[in-house]
Order: sequence, then C-alpha cells, then structure tokens
Amino acid sequence: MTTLLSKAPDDPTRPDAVIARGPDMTDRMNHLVRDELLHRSVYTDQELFDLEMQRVFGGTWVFLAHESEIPEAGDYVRRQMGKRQILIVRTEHGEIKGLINRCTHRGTTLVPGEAGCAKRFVCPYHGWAFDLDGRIANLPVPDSYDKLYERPFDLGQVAIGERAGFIFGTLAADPIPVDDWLGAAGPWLDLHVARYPKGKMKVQRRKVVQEFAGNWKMSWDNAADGIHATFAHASYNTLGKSADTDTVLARNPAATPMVSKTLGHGHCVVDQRPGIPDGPWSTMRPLPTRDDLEESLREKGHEAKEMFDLMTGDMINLSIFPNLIFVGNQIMVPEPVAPDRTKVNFYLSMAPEAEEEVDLMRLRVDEDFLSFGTPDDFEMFERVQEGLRVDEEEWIDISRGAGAGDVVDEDGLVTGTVASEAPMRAYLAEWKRLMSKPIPTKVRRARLEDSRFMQIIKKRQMKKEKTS
Amino acid sequence: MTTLLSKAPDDPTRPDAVIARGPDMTDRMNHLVRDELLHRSVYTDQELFDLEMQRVFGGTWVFLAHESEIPEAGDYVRRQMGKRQILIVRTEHGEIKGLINRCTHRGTTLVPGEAGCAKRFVCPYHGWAFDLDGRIANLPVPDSYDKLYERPFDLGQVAIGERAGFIFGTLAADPIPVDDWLGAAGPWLDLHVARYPKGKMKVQRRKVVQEFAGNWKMSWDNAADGIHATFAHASYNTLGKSADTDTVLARNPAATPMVSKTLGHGHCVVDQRPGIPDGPWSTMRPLPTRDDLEESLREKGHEAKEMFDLMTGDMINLSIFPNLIFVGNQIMVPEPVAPDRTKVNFYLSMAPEAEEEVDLMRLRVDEDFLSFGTPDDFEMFERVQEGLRVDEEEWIDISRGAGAGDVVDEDGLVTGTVASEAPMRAYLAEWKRLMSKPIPTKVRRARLEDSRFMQIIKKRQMKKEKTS
Amino acid sequence: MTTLLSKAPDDPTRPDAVIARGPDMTDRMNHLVRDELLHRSVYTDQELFDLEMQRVFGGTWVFLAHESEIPEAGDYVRRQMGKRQILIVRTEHGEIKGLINRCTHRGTTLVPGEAGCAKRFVCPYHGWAFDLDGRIANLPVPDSYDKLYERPFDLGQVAIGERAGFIFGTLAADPIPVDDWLGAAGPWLDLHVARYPKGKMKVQRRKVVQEFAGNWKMSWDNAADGIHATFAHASYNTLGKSADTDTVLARNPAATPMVSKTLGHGHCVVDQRPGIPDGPWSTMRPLPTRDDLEESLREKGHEAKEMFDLMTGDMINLSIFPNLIFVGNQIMVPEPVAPDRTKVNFYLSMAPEAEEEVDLMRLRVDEDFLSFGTPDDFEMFERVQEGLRVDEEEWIDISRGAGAGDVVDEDGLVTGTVASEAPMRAYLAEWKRLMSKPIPTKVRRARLEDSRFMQIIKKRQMKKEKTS
Amino acid sequence: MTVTAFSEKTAAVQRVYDRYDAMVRRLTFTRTASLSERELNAEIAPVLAAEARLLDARAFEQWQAMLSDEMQFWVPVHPDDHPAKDQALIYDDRRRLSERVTHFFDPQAWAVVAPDPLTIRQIGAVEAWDAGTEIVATAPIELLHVRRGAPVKLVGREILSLERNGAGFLITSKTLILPELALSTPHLGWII
Amino acid sequence: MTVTAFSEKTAAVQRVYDRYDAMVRRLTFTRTASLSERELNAEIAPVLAAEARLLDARAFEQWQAMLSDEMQFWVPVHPDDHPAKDQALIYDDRRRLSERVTHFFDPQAWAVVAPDPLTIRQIGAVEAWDAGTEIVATAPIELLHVRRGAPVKLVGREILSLERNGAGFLITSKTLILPELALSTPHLGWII
Amino acid sequence: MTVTAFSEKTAAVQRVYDRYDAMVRRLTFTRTASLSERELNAEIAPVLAAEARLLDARAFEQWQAMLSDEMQFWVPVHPDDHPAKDQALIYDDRRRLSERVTHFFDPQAWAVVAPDPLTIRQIGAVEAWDAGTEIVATAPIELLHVRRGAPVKLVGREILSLERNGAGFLITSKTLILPELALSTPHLGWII
Ligand code: FES
Ligand code: FES
Ligand code: FES
Ligand SMILES: [Fe+3]
Ligand SMILES: [Fe+3]
Ligand SMILES: [Fe+3]
Repeated sequence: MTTLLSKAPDDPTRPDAVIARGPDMTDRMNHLVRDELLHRSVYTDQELFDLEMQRVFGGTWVFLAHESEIPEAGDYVRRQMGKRQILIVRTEHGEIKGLINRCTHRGTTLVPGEAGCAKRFVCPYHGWAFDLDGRIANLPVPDSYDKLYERPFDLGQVAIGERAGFIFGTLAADPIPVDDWLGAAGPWLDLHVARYPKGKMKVQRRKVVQEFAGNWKMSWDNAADGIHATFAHASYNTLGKSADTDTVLARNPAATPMVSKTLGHGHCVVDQRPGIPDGPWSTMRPLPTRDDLEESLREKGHEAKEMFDLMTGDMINLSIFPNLIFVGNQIMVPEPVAPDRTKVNFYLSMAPEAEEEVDLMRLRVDEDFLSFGTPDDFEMFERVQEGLRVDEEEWIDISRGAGAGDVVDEDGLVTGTVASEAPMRAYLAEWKRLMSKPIPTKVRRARLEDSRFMQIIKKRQMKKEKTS
Repeated sequence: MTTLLSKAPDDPTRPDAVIARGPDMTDRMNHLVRDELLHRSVYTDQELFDLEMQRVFGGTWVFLAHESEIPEAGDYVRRQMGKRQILIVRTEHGEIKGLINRCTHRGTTLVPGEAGCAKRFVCPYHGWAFDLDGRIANLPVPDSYDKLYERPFDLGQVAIGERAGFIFGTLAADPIPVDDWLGAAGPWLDLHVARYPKGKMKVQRRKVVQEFAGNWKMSWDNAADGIHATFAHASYNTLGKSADTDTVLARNPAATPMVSKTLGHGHCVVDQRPGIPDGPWSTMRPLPTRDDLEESLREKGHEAKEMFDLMTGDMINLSIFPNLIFVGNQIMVPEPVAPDRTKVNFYLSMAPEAEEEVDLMRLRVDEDFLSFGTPDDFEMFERVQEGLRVDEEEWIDISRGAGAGDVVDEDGLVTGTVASEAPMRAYLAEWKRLMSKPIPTKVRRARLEDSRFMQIIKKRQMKKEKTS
Repeated sequence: MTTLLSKAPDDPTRPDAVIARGPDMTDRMNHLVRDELLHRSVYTDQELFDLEMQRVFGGTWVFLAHESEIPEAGDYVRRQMGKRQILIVRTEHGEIKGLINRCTHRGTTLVPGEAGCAKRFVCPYHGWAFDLDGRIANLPVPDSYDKLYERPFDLGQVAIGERAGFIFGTLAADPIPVDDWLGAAGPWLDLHVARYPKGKMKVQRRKVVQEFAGNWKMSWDNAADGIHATFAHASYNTLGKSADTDTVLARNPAATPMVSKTLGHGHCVVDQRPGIPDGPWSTMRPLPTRDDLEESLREKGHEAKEMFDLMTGDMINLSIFPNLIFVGNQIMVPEPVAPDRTKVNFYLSMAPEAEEEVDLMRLRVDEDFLSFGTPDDFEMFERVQEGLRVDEEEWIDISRGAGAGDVVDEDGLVTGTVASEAPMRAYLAEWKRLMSKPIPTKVRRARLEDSRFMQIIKKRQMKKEKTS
Repeated sequence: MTVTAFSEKTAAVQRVYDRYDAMVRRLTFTRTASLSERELNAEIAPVLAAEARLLDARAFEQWQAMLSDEMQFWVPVHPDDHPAKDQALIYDDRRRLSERVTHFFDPQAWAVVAPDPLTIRQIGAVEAWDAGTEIVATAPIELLHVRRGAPVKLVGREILSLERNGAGFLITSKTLILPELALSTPHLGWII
Repeated sequence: MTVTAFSEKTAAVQRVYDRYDAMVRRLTFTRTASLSERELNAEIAPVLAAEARLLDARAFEQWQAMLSDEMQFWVPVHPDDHPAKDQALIYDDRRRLSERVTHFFDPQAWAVVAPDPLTIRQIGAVEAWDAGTEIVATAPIELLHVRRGAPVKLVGREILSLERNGAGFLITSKTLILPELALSTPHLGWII
Repeated sequence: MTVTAFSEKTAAVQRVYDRYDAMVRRLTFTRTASLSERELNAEIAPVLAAEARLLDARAFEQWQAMLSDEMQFWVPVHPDDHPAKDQALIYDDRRRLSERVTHFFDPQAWAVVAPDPLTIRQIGAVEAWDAGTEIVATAPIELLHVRRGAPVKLVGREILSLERNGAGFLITSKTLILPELALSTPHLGWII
C-alpha cells in the first residue's frame, strides 16, 4: 500500500501537487474579449462561470477579510472564495491563516457559522481536531490507519497576503507579492485607511447581504461607471434636491471634473473629490440622528470639516479586482453564485478612535443609499442580464472614452472622464489574462515534520513494529 | 481604432452580420423524428431546447401580438420570442415595429412592464433615448465616443409580418412572406376574424398566465388532439351532462364527423362544426350572467343564432405553429421556459362592434374551461413529462391515422379523424426541418443614414476636426 | 409502412431491443476510484449522476417494495427506480409485476398516487386500458391504427426478483439471480425477517420522507460508518445518559467488540450485538407510552427479553447496495434527486403476529432517532457536500482499516472494526464496476401472442381486409 | 369605477353591471377603509375562519350552507380589474360554485383528485365594517396546495360581504386577490 | 376513528389508545366544527400567540410553564393518520418535549445549534370551542426556519387542547398538521 | 441591553441612545412578555391591520396620518442587533419615512415603479400590552412583493409602539424582524 507522501513528486494525487486545471482558453478569450467589443456570453455562460470560480476566484489574490474582524487569538471569520469556504483565523501567535473549511477526513465543513472564537477546530463527524494554524491535533482511533504519519491530514490552506489591514488570499502556486499585485492601487488603499484617527479602521460585525439576478461582473461594470449616477440614480438625486442637497451623484456628467483612473491588474478608482469642493459631508442629505449628532459634536467643540467628513465616505471609489469595492463607508464584496446570480456583501467600516458621534452617524449614513440607490443599481443589473438573453445581439461596445478623452500614461494606466469605459476595459483585460490559461495552483498544508500529533503517532507505531 | 461600420462585410462582429448559429443537426434529427416514431429526448433535452429557442422561436415566423392591442401611436406591448423580449410598437406614422427590448449600449431592457404608451424609449441606466421606430435619438455626453456616428447604436429589430391583424416576427435573414408561410392556414385565419361584426376583433388587455411542468410541445400535441377531449376532459363533459348540455367535447370519438386537417408548415385545424348541428352556443352550459344577458339580447330583439354564437368560439381549433392556438374565445400562446416548463398565455378576444351583451358574455365564457378543462390538460402534460423520464422507453409511436383513415391531398395536406395523429406528425416535420440546419439570421437595424442624431454628431465632429 | 415487430432484430427502435447506453467509462473510473483514494467529483458531477441513474439504479437490482405492502390482488405501490416510476402490482394470480408507470401511447403516468388497489390501469389521456399484468386490454377507436396488432403497446416492465418478501427490480437484460446478487447478504436478510413472530414482517403504509442537500452516496458512506455514532450523534448519547441509558451509539469506538463486514456486491453489515450484552431493548431511552406498554405486556405475563427486544431493531445494520438500509425498525431507502439532493424514505416495519403492544411501541420507537439522530446525520451530509465544493482538494482518503485491523477472508470479504472504511471501499468497488461499462438493458413486455385484445383486433382487421 | 356602456341598457344587463360594480365597490372600499369595528371584527372573524377551515376539511356541504343564493366569487387577475371589462381567473355565481364542489368529487377530474389536494387557508387578522345594507370584511390569506409536484403557496387578500341571517351570517360574495396571478402560477383548478 | 385492537386489552394499553383517540377526536372535531365562540376566541388567542412567540424567542422555560404535565405533541405525516396505526414525525409526551428543549442547548446537537435557528411561527385567526372537559382551539400557522442553507417555510394548522388553570390556561395537547410532510421536507429537528 | 458609550455624553447624543435603547427594549419585551390583554388586543388589532392594508393599497397619505411625528422604523439585519452598534437594513425617522413615500412615486425610481409593486402584508394574531407610557403591540407578518422577476415572500414579526390620540392611536415606532435577512434577500427597496 502506497501512502501519499511516498508518491512521486509529480503524482497529481499528491496533496501538495501543483496542478493547472482546465483547458487553454486563449483562442476563445481572444474571440470574446476584444479591444472595443465584449461578447454577451461572458455574462451568461455556465462553463465560463465555472472557470471563473477557479481562475479568477482562486488563481489570483481575492479579498477575504479585514484584520479588525479577528482581533484576538482564536477569532475567525468564514469567507467565500469562489465556491470554497475559507476560515480567516488568528493563531495563538497572532499570525493570520486562511484555512480551507473542509475536514481532511471526508470533507465536512469544520465551522458552520459566520464567525466565532475557537481554541481548535473539531470536526463534528468523526471528531478529528485541528489547531488554529491548521495542523492536525488529534484523531480518534488512530490505529485504524496504516502509516497514519505519512498521511498529510493537516488542513488545506490558501496563501495569505496583507496590505493596510486588508487580507487577501489565493491558491496560485506562485503568486506575485500582494504589493506588486495591488501596484498603483496600493497607495490608494493606504490613503483610504489613513483618514481614520490613529489609522484605525474597524469592520463592524453585522453585514448586509443582498442578491441580484445577474452576473457578478455587472457590479464590476458599475463600480467605476461614473456616468450612470446621473441617470440610474436620478431618483436619489431628486430626493437630495428636495432636501436642498446636491448629492455627489447629481452632477452634470459632461462637465464634472471627476475622473476615473485604471490602476493595473483590473483595479481602478473614481476620485469624486474634485467635484466636491465643500467636502464629502456637504453632499449628505438630512439623516436620522444627524441633527442630534452634529449638535453633540459642536457642543464638544468640534467644528473642523474633517471630523464631519469622517462620518461619511472619502468620495474615492476604489475598486480592487475581483471582489473589493469601496463605496461610502461600506466595503462591497460581490460573491458570484451562478452566471445569473450574485450576492453582494456590504460590510460597514467604523472609526473606533474618533468621537463616538462619528460611528453613531456612520451606522446610519449608508442605510440611505442602500434604501434609495442600491435598488436602482440592482434593477439595472437584472435588466441588463435580461437584455443579454438575446442570442443574436452578441456584442457589447465598450469603446467609450477610447480615443475620446482617455489619457494613457507611460505605464498604460488610463485616466478618463466619468463617462469613460476604460475601467471596464481594464478589468476585462485582467479577466481575460486570468481566464486564458490554466493557472498552477497549490493547496498549502503544514508539513509532516511540523505535526506534533503525527510525530507521536509515528514513534508509537515504530515502537509497536519493533516489539512485534 | 476600427469602428464597426468600417469592418469587412463578412466580419461576424458586424451588427448587421448574417449568421447561421449552431451545428448541423440533420443526422440527429433523422434519428429522433421518424415517420412513425418520435424520440423522448425531443421533450427533455436541454441542448435541443436551447436550439429550439434559436431556430423555432426566431428562425421562423412567431406570433407576437394583435394590432388591436396597440391602436394608437406610441402604444406598445412587450412579448417574448424565445428568450428575447420584443416590443411591438406603433410608430407615429402608424407602422408596426418589432424592437428588441435591449439598449444597444450595454443591454438593459428599455421597458420593464408589459404594455404602455411612450413618446420614445429612454434607457434608465445611462439615459440613451430611442425613437419609436428604433432609431437612436440621443445619448448623453456623445463626445465620449470616438467616431460615434459610425457606431450603429440603433435598436435591433425583428422582421414583422401581418395577416388579418395578427402580427408575426422573425429573425430569419431571408424569411418567406407571411402569407406563403401561413399557406392553407391563411384563409382559416381570415375566417376566424370574419365572423366579428365589421370584421373587428379586439384582444382584451388582461391575459391569464398559467404554467405547467412540461415541454412546450405538449400543448402542441394537444392542440389538434381531438380524441383526448372525451377522456382527459371526461369531468368537463360530466358537468355538461349534469346541466343537460352536450359539450363539444362529449362526442363519441369513433363516430363524430369532426375532422382534423394539416395546413402546411406545421399548422393545422380541427373543425368541430360538423359535429355541432345546432351551432356553438348550443354546446355551452349555464354560465354566470348568461340568463340576464340572453334575456337582454332577446329584449333588444335579437333572436338570430349568429348573435348568440358570437358569444363563444367558432368551434374551429386553428393552430399556427409554433405558438398561436385558437380555442374558444381565447388565443393561447405557449411560451417555453425550460425543457420541462412552459407558460401558457391566454388572451381573450372581444367583439367591440357587437351588442355589449356579447362581450359581457365573452368575458365569462372561457373562465369555464379554464376552471374545469385546462387543469386536466395541464395534468396530462405534466404526467406525460413524468412518464418520459424513463431513459429506456425511448420511442413514442405517432402513427395513428396513417394508413388508417388519413386522407392525403395533392399538396400533401392530410385530413383525418379526431383520433389521427397526423397534425402531430405534421408539426414535427416542420420542427425537424427548422431544427436540422443552422438558420441564417439577421438583426434588423436602422441605417446610419437614417439617424438624424448621428448625422448631427457626424457634422459636429467633422467640424471639430477641421477646426482643430 | 413498417410496423415495429417487422423490424430487424437488431433495430434499436424495436421496443424489445437490448441496448447498452452511454460511453465506456473505464478509464475515468480508474482515475476517480482508487484503492485508497476517492475523487470528489464522484459526489458532485452531474454527468456521473445521470449515468448513475441508468447504471446503478437500473443496471443492477434495486429494492422496490415489500410484499406485505401489496397483500391483495390489484394492490399496487408506486416506487422510484432512478428517475423511473415503477408500479409494483399484485396480479389476479398473485404474481408480482414491476410495471413502468408510463402509458405506451404517449407516456402519461398511469397512476398519480403512491398506492392503491385497481382492477386495471386506465390512462386518463386517451383512455387506454392495461391489465394488472401490463398487457394492453383495450384502446378506444382501434381502427385508427394501421396493423395495430403488430404494435407492442403492452406496458414496459422491469425484471422482478424476491428474497424474504423483499422485492427487487432491474432493467438489466441478463441480470444474475437475486440470490446470487445478494450473496453473503442473503442470509442476513433472512435473519432480519426470522425474528418476527411467524416470520411475518409488515411494512406500515405511512412513510416519512426527508431530504438533504447532498449526494445520495453520503447516506451510503454513513450506513456502515460505526465510528461516526460516537461523534456525530454525541447529542443523542447525551440524551441517553441523562436518562441513565447507554444508547447503542455511546460506545468507545476504540474498544467496542462490534464489527463491520462487507458482503459482496457492495452490501455490508454492522453487527452491533456483540457490544450489547443485555440486548436491544436495554439500549432504549424512556419513550412515549413505553411505561404503559411494558406494564401491559408484563400484565399479560410476558417477561422474556425477546418479546421486549422485538419492540426495537435487531441491532444489525444491514445495507443492500444501492438503496436498502436497515436501521432500527425502519427501512431506509435513499432516493437520488440530483448530485446534491437526496430524499430518504423511512418505511416502518411491524410485527403483525406479535402482541399488539409490540407494534404500538414500534410506532413510537423510531420517532426518537428521527428527532435526535437523523438531523445530525443530515447535517453532516450537507456539510460534507459543502466541503466537497473545493475544486483543489480533489481527493478523499478512504484507506481507514486497510492494513490496520481489516481482516480479509478467502472470498475477499472484509471484517473490520467500527472505524474501518472497508464497507465504503466495497460499495465503491461495486459502484465502479457498474459505472465503468455500458450495461445491456431491456424493457420487458408481454408478447403479442399473449394479448387477447390484440388477437381480437388482428382477427377483426384480417376479416375486414378479406371482405374489402 | 362604474362602467358605463355605450348604449341604453336593458334592465337585465343593468343587473349584471350592478352586480359587477358592487364587487368592485367592496374591493375599493376595503383598500382604504378606516379602522374596523372591534365588536364586528370579533363577530365576523369566526365566520371567515370557519369558511377557510371547512374548505380545507373538504366539508363542502357545511361550507355551502354558509353561502347566500346570491353568492358570487371573483378571482381577478389583477386587483385593478373590473369584471365588466376584464377576463378573470374565476367569476362564479352560486351555481358554478356548486359545480366546483361536484367536480372535486368526480373521479375523472384528473387535476384535482387522486390524491385529493391537501390545502391550508391561512387567514390573518380579520377586519369588518357595517356598510349599511351589508357587512364587508377582509383578511389577508395564504393558500397552500399539496398534491402532485411542488407545493403551491399563494399569498393574497380576501374580501367578503355578508348578510345577517338569524343569529348568524350568510356570505353574499367573496373576492380573492392573488398578486402572483399578475406573473404566472400553476393551474388553480383546486381553488374555491 | 377509534381503533379497536384484536384482543382483550389491559387497562394500561387502553390508556394508550384513549390518549391517541382523544388526539384524533380533537383534530376531527376542529375540521368541521361550526362557528367558534367569540368570547372564548378572545380569551384563547393570546395563549396561542404567546406559545408561538415564546418558542420563537427560545424562552423555553416560560414556554414549558404553559404546558400541562399530560401534554402531548403530535405531528402526523398526513392529516388522516392515527397514532395507533401510523408512524408520525413526532409523537411526544411531556418528557420528550423537555428533552427537546435540553437538546436545543446541547452544543453537540449539530443540526440545531451554531448558529441557533431563527424561527417565526405565524399564527393566523384563532378559533376556540368549549368542549366541556376541555377547550379545543385551532389556528392556521406558518413556520419559518432560518439557519444554514435555504430557509424552510411550512404552512399548516395547529390544534390545541387546554384546561383552565386558575385565571389562566394550561396546554394539554398540540397537534401540528403540515401537509408538505406528505411530499418531502428537510429534516425538522428544530420543530417543537 | 443599554449601550454605555466610553465617554461622558452630551444631552444630544444621549437622546440618540435613549431612542435606540427604547427600540431594543420594546423588541426584548415582546419576546418574552406574558399573555397579552384581550381588551387591548381587540382595540389595537384594527390599527395593525389597517396599517398593513393601507400600505398594500399604496394609500400613503392615510397611512402617514397614522404616524406620530416621532415615528421610527427599524429593520435590523438580525434580531439581536442594537441600532447603536449595528448597521441596519433600515433605521428611519419620520422624515425619511416620508421620503420613502415620495420616492415610491418618482417615475425614475426604477426599482420600485413601472410596474408598481403589488404587495400583501399578511398580519397574523395581534398581541398588545399597556406599557404605561405607551402601548406595545406585536404580530407575525408575511410580506409578499410582486413586480418583476420572482415574487418575494418574507416571514417575520413586527413590533409597534402606539400612543393614544383622542379616540384613536398614533404609531410611534415600528420594528420589523425578518430572519431571512441573516442569509440573503433581493433588494428590499420597496419595504416600508
Ligand atoms: S469528516 Fe471530519 S472527522 Fe470525519
Ligand atoms: S445601458 Fe442603456 S444607456 Fe447604458
Ligand atoms: S397517453 Fe395514455 S392513452 Fe394516450
Ligand atoms: Fe450605482
Ligand atoms: Fe384539452
Ligand atoms: Fe448516523
């Protein structure tokens, strides 16, 4: 009987095998994603979707969690990475691990809930126990295995990278460093966090989850689509006007100084600040508790615009491909469910080191857009998905801005007007790159040498063999 | 940058490209549909269904609407043609257009509701506007496009054909004229309308929609299946008898003089009149309001059978393949949803130029069969679909009537008894013809030269280029 | 016109054709199911599932019903065999038939309900009638068929086999005898029935049906998984302890004398009796009505352990692959719905010849585990299915016991500890055998010569032809 | 909401319009009626509850005993519909209602027997008003239908009119609003 | 609906039959009972509402205080079933009911904890009758269960018997009719 | 359940906390409150029924007349949430509620018009208590939403506080518990 570790290094059944799955899609990708044209099946095809779950949500860095969500040892949150459940865990040594929520015995998910604090993870099915760092800690009746110590039953893991408290993971066998991958988006991420007093951002425990009957990339097309705000969100702007407020979305799209910038690897940013001379807080309509909280801040002597601005977003819509979108005080994480179904997770970020009024206000601010803005976005996504059902209308023109306002810098990054579709072309270029070729992936796993339990088993079995 | 219209005429990404999609299915069709045998997968296979949505509901004429539904300029109804939403619109010049309900920018459906009256169609996502005839009328921030005027952003359209007020559409690049396609069914269609006073039939605004867990062709097998009435509708006939009425369905199938006729291109008719010497109204059971309305008509001096007969159907079950079935006062339009799911739309036709009692009665007549007849049909459809799940019972014998009562005329059209399965064989022959080969299709679209907006844009841009 | 019976013997459209469907899967099976490793797709792949419905649930014997369910002539129950509905019928002569619940005209299911008693089966759609033995008895308007008597419209049937009152069916063209197929499991089946007074077991009419979001083989992995009881059913054991009862599941898995045995063809048994010196009834917690019923039995003079033991299961978990599992007083029949969805039918067996207290108690006993045990099993199944969504964790180690406690006898049958995964490897070996090659299948059908109706038709038609 | 036809009307046709208009009037009234009367609510709620319960029990004889001879039953496709202008899913008089009951026991009524449907009519909070000539009542309702295939669940609202009949009440009309009809449903041959 | 066994019965076994027959009798009674009594309805509705509400709040101690020691809880697979002839989904005595509560707090009861289920029991119009020795009440009910996976929604009817207990009431039995059990449901380990 | 902030509070911020704490207190109270008061139930049930009915009729003017100026509307994501600690789906004051109404009639509010949603709010058994300074009431509720795409059905519970206002009542707060929010729902822009 051949145990796993005695297998040839290139045996694909080895648990540490590096495998590049799926077909070469280069030709098909070249057909589907062109300079100016995009094929409808990119949004509708089940086969492409399944491949996305491997290559886009697995073959590159994916946002998983924020470190403020797991402040203490043993804290964990469960997150989705494509179709995989990942536990983001803080170990006893303060390290952050990305454990695949799948018992190495038969595959049971170890953790059934969204978040918690654990000393170890014990599988309910047959009682196997794993340490916070994924190493197998114990399994009942170990003698029932031949050469147990050669079986790598430690939990599978994903590679973890961090920037500014944001935790990313990937299964790529040889990923580029997170900082390189973020590239020009990195400083924008730093900037996002820098405005929080003492640089401390905290992700609040309760997320809102809503879904729409459309492809996940709809939210991506939308993220840096500056011009839709005027039309799709017309009713939001009307509400603003009725309260004598110019919402940030109510600009004239032909005249606004706001710009969108592509940042490489599909990332992009829409910087709305140029269009808002009076700062973010000036764009906000009356809100529940707003009068009281402003009064309280003023009573405490706060008059500076910065303190008030901190109550809402920084007006920089940063989007890190494929699943991290900053809007207002919220972190939007699209979660693909099917070619025509997507969940969106709305996490709320807080400023724990600011006056309490700030967080009290932040709790209420984004409920506004969720009530009057997000529904219109979702309505658009679903109606686009409906429109894309026409087999004979195969192509979508995505040229807007190209040769008509877009400015390309020496690195190939593009600055455009709010009408430019450069961000869309940019993320699709990255999508195409990822989708074209099988990506070598690897499940990380503790090595046998690291497992105290396995060492004990090994010694015991050796001794037994000697005595027998 | 190559704009769309500068592409080679045979470039498949041209929006006016003629494309024949999908594989040649001749061999498989010859295997599945035979003279006397039909393969179960014709009702169950997802791949065949997807192809049907292109070739049967797109590659040939499909019923879309009746002109009485859009009497005024700007009136439109939204209809399903396979998976495509089509807007049947009356333009300012009284023409009828079949616009694909899909914004040419990103694909958003322009119209979210079933019907309405519009001056133009404005896309909610980014504000593009289209005229009633599908030409692009305006798009905000046009300068954001390079050579906008060379981009054919006019709405896609289907070819439209009419007969007797019935509107049909197709995407076939080169369809035969509607009258040719209707062939022998055309005069029957004319006859259907001729009985309405002043030849005016009106489709009432409110449709009933019900669905069954079976293939759409179940309703087609059923449409000209004269013999099922005696058995599947036994309970309906029992109700009739208990009210001393011989419903039209209660005949002895072995002895009835009624006949079914195939009409070419899959169309057929069951003429029930020979079996009803006393005319349609004599077959009706007591109905809510019937006593009052008959009394009223008689009080007004109407005694003629024709006036009373007008209150119910003409007892001619005409069926125009693939989606127009006349039963009673209703127009039944099957709408395929999935291989094993079908919606049926029941439109009610009215006689606006008759005495008001007639329409008041018509409103109530078909609720009868919908209550006591349709459920049994649907029950059969679902139970057939269940039965067809047996992989090993591959074949269905559809020979009934052939060599046993069917009479074939010089044009190959067949007249049979109510038991004959000739209508089934006939529509399946048409189905097979359509499904066997890729059908060249084309999206109709206004030409650049026709678009006033584009002409303006072009002039503006030319001028700009000159000055710069 | 060629009628069916005049076709060449190897014509695949003949209704009595022997056909082996689907591709050769030997290579893929060798890849997916290995000595010690199992591939995740075995639980998740739609294509494999579809093939299972043909080869595993059709190509080999499948449990269908128990003869006590159809005691009288005309009694029938409707059962699922993969995606096929089968009517298990007792004919007037007391024979048992397995009729495919599918009218040979167009495919309508003949019987809409779960069970009943019939004189003949009449199809609601067009009134065709079939005798209890599947022969066509009548069809209205027979003259509408050419050479009707050459069309084999008798109902399709499956081969039927019996052992100890248990009825099995298959579509295999040439199945091995049921007794050979049961092999070493046969005597265990006999033993199961032998404990019932007068050898009479009765399956009670009302089944409980519950479903889980997981593959049907989850219940199979679980059936002979002795060790999960300690962990997955920890809460059940806790309830037992709180009532001072050692439930049968509360043993120390490392020390229990219970064993599991593979029995060939995927069957297996876990004999729990060695671990329960005081017999089955000693493991039961307080139950509703238990006090009264025990009192009543004692009052009637019953003290023998056997009488009380008869109120619960025999503590022998016998499992007949692929769909017959004995647990407690219940017969569990897993019914695959989709790769990730399974219904489980829980039938209750009764002892009609015992004191009435016994059956009164049996009615309540298994509600206990259904309340506090089954939910935990289902929770595991669903969580394993979730865990198996990780594409990159391809393999499941199923080596447990091999070379570590398993004892293989001369026939290759394995006896192992409760921790051994030998039963899992054994059923997967059978699964692999069945799935690897197309299995020749045949629909059984009465022969023309047997049909009185067809003979009459033939005579009539002959006469007619002569006279004309 | 009164429909005016285009010509002089006979008394007979006017009766039809009157009945229709009354149905629409009840529906319209209950949409925006002010607070219901608690005493009447308490008196009427048992009637609506019993009506639903008896239907679910298939106790159709007892159920029919609750109905006036003038009983009408309307299931419009859309709540804005008018019976004089729009086809409905159901518009029954007392006669057709009794036909429905007969039909439910016809062994050849394939769609509604074998097995008989199991249904639940979940009546919510009942509101009632004394409208002078009649009592008008309304309650939200959910209908469950279990037979073959997937269970059907429909949420809606029913509007009833009642007349006093000795110590009790007779139901003179019932309107069932089922918004899902505006989309699509399975056949509803079992509804009554 | 009384089951007669085939031999002379002991007093002990007769007690079992009596309890079963009583359960069936209550169910049968409520199917076709005439109009409920408005005063009693008003008195009993708060009891059924509170019972549902406390269960949803997982306030099981308070909930158990509402139960008689003789409490029985029956969830038949089909409304025509009899507990002496048919296996049920649940047939509990007071003891097993308290076991259910204990079980809900066992951290190893994998199917019903972590996360704890969120449930809603939507009670509709309550009807009650004084049946002499006891009060019988019924209401339609919808149950919602949210935990892992898809939400479960079941529409049904509950039948309770109650006895007066000082100023209040004790619940002596509860029957839950869930027609969807006749088809198939996920496990219902969370139901009580 | 009172949240204590980390520093001395201003009167203004304390007002915010007080309002939030009151909302949580009502919710907590109704979870485990003992039997409701039958007289008050009968009085309040028509208010809850009318509130639901008017919303479904889109009679928003009449509906707003039922609201106190201090009205608050809270839809927490999870029943254990606190408005001072957790983002909600909705936490409205009177002002934003009237904005919702305005919004529903904006022809460019794409997600909630054309077609207008058809909704049913199915209120179940109503329970009410006199809490001294206010009346607290609760009822289970199912919401149906029909517009484009699949119908949305959500089962939950509403908790209202009311104050007497002449012969009638004004609603001072409403909390809507929808357990399905803990999983995922379509956008709920139509909820009010
Ligand atoms: S599956 Fe985790 S211990 Fe067996
Ligand atoms: S999608 Fe229609 S305007 Fe952009
Ligand atoms: S399908 Fe059975 S008789 Fe026609
Ligand atoms: Fe937006
Ligand atoms: Fe029919
Ligand atoms: Fe188990």
